[in-house]
Amino acid sequence: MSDPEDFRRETRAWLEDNCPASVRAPVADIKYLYWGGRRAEFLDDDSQVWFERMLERGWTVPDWPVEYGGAGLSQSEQRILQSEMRRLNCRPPLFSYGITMLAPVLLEYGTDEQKSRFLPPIARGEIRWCQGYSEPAAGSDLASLQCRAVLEGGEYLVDGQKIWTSDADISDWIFCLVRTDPSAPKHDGISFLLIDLESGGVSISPIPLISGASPFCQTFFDSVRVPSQQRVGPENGGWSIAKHLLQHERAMLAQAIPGVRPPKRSSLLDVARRSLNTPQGPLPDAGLRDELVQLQMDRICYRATLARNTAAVRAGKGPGSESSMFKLYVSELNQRSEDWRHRAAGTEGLGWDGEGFDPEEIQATRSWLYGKASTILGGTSEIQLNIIAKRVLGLPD
Amino acid sequence: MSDPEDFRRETRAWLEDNCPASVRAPVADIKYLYWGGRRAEFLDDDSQVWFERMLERGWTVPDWPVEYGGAGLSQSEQRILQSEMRRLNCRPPLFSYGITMLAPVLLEYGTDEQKSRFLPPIARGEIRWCQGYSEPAAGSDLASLQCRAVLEGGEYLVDGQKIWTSDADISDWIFCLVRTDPSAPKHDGISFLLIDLESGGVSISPIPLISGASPFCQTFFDSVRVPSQQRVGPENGGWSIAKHLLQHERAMLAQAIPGVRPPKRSSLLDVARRSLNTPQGPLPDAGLRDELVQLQMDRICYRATLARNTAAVRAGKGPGSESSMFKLYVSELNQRSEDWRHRAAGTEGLGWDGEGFDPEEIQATRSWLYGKASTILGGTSEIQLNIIAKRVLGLPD
Amino acid sequence: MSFVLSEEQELIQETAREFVRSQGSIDALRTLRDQRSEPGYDTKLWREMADLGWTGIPFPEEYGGAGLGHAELGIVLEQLGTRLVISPMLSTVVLAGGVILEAGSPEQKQNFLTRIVGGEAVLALAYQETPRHDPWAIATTAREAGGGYVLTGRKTLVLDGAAADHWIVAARTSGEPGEREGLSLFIVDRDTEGVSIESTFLIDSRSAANLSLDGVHLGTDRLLGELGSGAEVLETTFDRAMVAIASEMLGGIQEVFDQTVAYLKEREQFGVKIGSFQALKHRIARVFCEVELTRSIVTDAWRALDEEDPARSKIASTCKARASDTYHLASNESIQLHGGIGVTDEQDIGFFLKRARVCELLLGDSSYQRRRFAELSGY
Amino acid sequence: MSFVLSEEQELIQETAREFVRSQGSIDALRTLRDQRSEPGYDTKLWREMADLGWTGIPFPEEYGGAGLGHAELGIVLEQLGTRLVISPMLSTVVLAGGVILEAGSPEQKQNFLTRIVGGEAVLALAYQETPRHDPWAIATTAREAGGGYVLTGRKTLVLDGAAADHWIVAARTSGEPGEREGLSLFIVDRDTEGVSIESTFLIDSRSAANLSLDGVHLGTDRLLGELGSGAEVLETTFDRAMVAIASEMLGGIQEVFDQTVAYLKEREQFGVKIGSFQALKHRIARVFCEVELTRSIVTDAWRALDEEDPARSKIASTCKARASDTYHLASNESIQLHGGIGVTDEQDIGFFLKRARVCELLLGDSSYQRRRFAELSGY
Repeated sequence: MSDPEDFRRETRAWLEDNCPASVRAPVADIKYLYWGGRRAEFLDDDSQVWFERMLERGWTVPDWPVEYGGAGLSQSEQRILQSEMRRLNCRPPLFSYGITMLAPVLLEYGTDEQKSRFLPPIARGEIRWCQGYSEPAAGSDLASLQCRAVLEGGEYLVDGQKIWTSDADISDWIFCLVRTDPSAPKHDGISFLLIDLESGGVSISPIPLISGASPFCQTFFDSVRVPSQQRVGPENGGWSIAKHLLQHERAMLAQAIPGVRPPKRSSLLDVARRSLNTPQGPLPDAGLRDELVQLQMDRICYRATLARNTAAVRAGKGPGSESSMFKLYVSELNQRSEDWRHRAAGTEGLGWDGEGFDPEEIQATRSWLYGKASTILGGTSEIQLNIIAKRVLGLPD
Repeated sequence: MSDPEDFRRETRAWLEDNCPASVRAPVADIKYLYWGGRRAEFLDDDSQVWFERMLERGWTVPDWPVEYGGAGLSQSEQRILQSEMRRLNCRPPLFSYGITMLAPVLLEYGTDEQKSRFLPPIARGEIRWCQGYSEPAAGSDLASLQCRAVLEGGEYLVDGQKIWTSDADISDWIFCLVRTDPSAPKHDGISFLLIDLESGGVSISPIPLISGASPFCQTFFDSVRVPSQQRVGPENGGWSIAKHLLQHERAMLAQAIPGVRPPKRSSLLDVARRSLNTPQGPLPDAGLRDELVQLQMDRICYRATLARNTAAVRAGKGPGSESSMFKLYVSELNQRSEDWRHRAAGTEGLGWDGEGFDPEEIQATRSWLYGKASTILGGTSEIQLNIIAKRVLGLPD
Repeated sequence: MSFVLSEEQELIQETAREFVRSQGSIDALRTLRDQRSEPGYDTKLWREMADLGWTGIPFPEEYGGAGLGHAELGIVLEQLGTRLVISPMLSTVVLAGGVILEAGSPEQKQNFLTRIVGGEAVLALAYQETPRHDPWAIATTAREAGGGYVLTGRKTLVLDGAAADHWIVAARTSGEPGEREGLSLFIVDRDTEGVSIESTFLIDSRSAANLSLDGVHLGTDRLLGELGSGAEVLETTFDRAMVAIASEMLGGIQEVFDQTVAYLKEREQFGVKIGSFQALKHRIARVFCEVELTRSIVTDAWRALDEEDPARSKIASTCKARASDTYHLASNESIQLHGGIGVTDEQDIGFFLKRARVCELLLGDSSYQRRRFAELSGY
Repeated sequence: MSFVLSEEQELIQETAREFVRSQGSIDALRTLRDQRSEPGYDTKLWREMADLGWTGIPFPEEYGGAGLGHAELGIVLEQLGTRLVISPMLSTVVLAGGVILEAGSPEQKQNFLTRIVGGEAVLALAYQETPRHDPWAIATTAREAGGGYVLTGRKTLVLDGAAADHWIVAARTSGEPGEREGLSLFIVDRDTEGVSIESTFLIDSRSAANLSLDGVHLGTDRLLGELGSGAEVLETTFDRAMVAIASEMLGGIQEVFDQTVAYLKEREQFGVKIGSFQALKHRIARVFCEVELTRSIVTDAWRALDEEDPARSKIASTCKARASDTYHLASNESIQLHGGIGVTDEQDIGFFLKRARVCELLLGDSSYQRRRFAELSGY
């Protein structure tokens, strides 16, 4: 292993020489990153140049073994690379659920053959993956999933339906939880399958939300044949993989994705100042003013809680029990903020589309509506409250 | 039966001749009514005159049979008497839980001997009764009561403890729910006993509340001997009596008691005007002002709900499901009002007793604290919510 | 009207319920949204509503109306609210019609009310200029000139303003924006020179317009009511319109609530109906209380308007505030209790949520209503 | 101080925790309440607190103090809050001591701070005149006369005002009640002619006083700080005192919360622990979130004061508002979840509820703090 300082110097020099200027800026939304896949398109030429240069060094997945397309970087080298990329504001050259979600599962539970077959196309951005967990009747109670897979002569016959399969309509393969033993206790009859979405019998339809079009899809399986080699882990041993993945997903949801920075929005105060036509001084609507203070105070308290948690972790004394409330609180706080913003905007926020409304306001309206999902997806607030009551407070079942 | 108009005319004439002027005004608190009992004292001479005159006519319990001390009035005569008493603002000559709670039980479930023995002293105000239902471990779950009564040679031996026995320290007898069969399902092992509080083994201690002294007591039974003739209803048949009584109690709690009118208090607005030193015009504290509006609006909506309920009942179309929320909502609304009043009063409301504070403010402070019980006693808010969910909305167990 | 419907009112209610049911689910609304055809409502349906006499409920018989009260109007609007039926009832009958009934000359009434009742004309009230309801903030001016008036200004959120045959425009004949005094009302015909229309499409799939008035010349006969007396007319009309909107909201609230209770009884997770979870039971029981209170205050507001109760403005504000808060609560709780399916467009809840927000903001949200209540109460 | 206690701070915390535990339950408070002996606190306990160095925490070493920060003071107050220990810490060390530290002359500091640190003097700050906190509403006047000042006016809620050896009185040397400018501070000794004391007994079993100043003559040496600069001194002191009170509140909040969780695990009804009822679980989990947020903001406020963060006034208001709301929520939920026993004097909750209300109102409740936050934020 090379000297860290040498590695940092060389990395910095290489990035400065090879990262095109236009890629040294965040994109406004995760969808503008390069996700790869059969139908992939680059945002622009520089993004392609950047991807190809990074791919050549194995730096699309720098910590993976070289044999699977990575660069075999050590943890400390990986951190140096990340910090140097942050220094230059480099976007990740490739981003996908294959990298963030499937690969850790394959590296831990996959056979050598599965790793060799599936990891390199992820590293090279050739195959785009999506997930298939939830079903219409299996939401908070995910383990009650019903999508059936019956083994017949070396193949699973898959029948059923998945929901909230993000980007399924533009993905190539799906990793899925399916029921392989309906007679077993519900956690013990689940397997983890990899399914090519071009297989016969697969159909996909996007799900419009109350906020309009969405990345979510429903994915239907009608007698889809899946070779048994595409099962990861033992038959009926899929639940432990699922738990692993869900924890990972929750952690990811809480993190900012490097290279993505949502466009700056008007502050809540700006919105109120505009709609109340009060460029400065006290807001003339005492009710709105009081609610705005409450939102700001709540955010200050929440940020202080995050900071307390970070400090405790750094000092080796945490995370404390406060971390159990983050998902619950921040999703509700954001929801309240979006709701206030939208209400405070008054008629400015009543446009659905078309003429007569500021695009930022239309966006804020969609964001208000989309935000209603934040207290549901990734574990409803009710589930979070159950968890706090049980795990933190130790209340009996 | 006499002609109703004759009866009304005669009643009116008699009341006008016989009801002393000073008794023609409400008292400020239920405790100032005449409750009777071994240690009874009259508020004043006129109250005694009034009681004795009414007693002579059987009008302390006008609808009871004459043989038990009543006047045997028909329902319509009873209503005429009540309306004539209201017309003159006559206070009831005698008020007691014996009349309002025990007597209906005795009249329905008691033997002739029990009625002859216990009803006349109630009618004559000689014996003051209190109730013994709740126990420290049997609150919302009243049927889990543990106070034991074991039958031994024609006597029950009673051991245990009752709580919230209002006025036990100034009462003569108690009517009690006791467990006579510990092996039966909890509702099926309860009996209804009448116990003389002067029996050996009874001890009583008042319960100070967070608001100060209170009418509530704890009553302890240590091998208290109770003749089996003092059981009302069959052995182990006490729960149906209890249910009857509790419904009756809830209905009573919602009614105003004739002859009692709490002293007029400053309005919420007056309190805020005083503490903000703003005799007129907009209140300078926008937060308090907004909360005050909300309280007033809530009360308007609640009163409209009561009126809607009354109208539906009158029209033979009710009561509708709205009636299930009355206890829940009014107790919480009053609690919120008391809390606001106390907070708005600022330092004026911080006095416990002694110098430096207006007696009305001290009273408001006690009332704020005492009001914390209103969402607990007579069925907690949580029990009310359970009832709405089950009986009104039909949600499954 | 005293909380219990009369036989005649029950008949009106039953007719409206049947009419709305015969329209089926709120898919009609989905279609209107996706097609976005002018004029923004179903003209055939509007015709039928006129034939049922609903356009004439509040107007005297001399103009072809039924001469009924706010209760009858509210009963119909409540039913329309259960399926979010789109129609110009609010713009034409309640707002514009209400203003004309209150302030119009005999000729104006004869001319406009008769056509409203007959379903022949759609009218829109153009008063709002600021993003949040603030009726005295009007800056549009009406300058006297050449034996008539010249109007200049800009109006927003003119409900059904793009489809309207006539607009009633509130403009300032004296005073400064923010003052209650100095407002006057004018009737402006669709093709009047100097008016330009920007048609807008709202989150509740309804149509509204922004109007620009650029030196619009009007004759003196276009003045509606006394010069400078616009504020009183608007106030009276707004009180009635707040209750009318709240009546529609009540219908939506009850529908959302009933659907949610039904879902709690039907949806299973963890092997049981989710309605058996006590935490959800208590939450929905709380919503139940709010729904009942809302029903009571809406009904009481009908009474207050019909009896001309001196407290009717305070009751109208209470009614609008309560309906806004309950619709917000009921629709948001409905989404949360439905879980993932609740945020999909396939479910109806989103439509109720969006309509709830529009209704909330129309004529002032609960923050506005509380402030108004305090002012009316002198504190 | 950055959210995690240093070793020294942990030691202070441990000492305070042990001290408070050694006092036993809050029965000591019950006794103080029932006996109502002067001076309204336990002098022996106060002596011990001084011996532990707590009276000197925020004061420089030259006056015998420990020269520590707001974090250390907060750590001690938090522990005192867990058992509602009554002492003149707030009146003498935080309020009066804070004012003298901020504005006193070297002689005044030497004289008063040394005696405060030594536990030899109790001081009280007499500023409030209106029922609700409104610091510039002061009407008490200090008129210049005969080479000194004559004070006339009335003060209320002077904490430990009956026991104090000296009062610091805020009075108006110019301007009108309601104006921030024109306030000055004076040190008044106990036996000064013209002062009359009305001792009052509060719901939290603490003692306060109403003071009447009837032409009280003071020499110029009794002026504390610059003439007319009282408002800045008070503001700085109030920011610190708000955080100090919130620290005490945090201790009470945590204690009430812990007791409630314990009760939910212990109390049985319907054959199960009541903590197994999901509706109660969700409610107490909500309280948990508020408790955690309160702990965070109190800790952050210590940091902000010690680092002189430019946002410290806004953080102090946030901290006081949050602590008030959480204490209110936690104590009220505690009573409700305890059921009948919760309203008895035998249980401790009532004491916390009463203290919560006093703390809430001291230096402004959350309605006041929100208004202040908006003003500090310029909106």
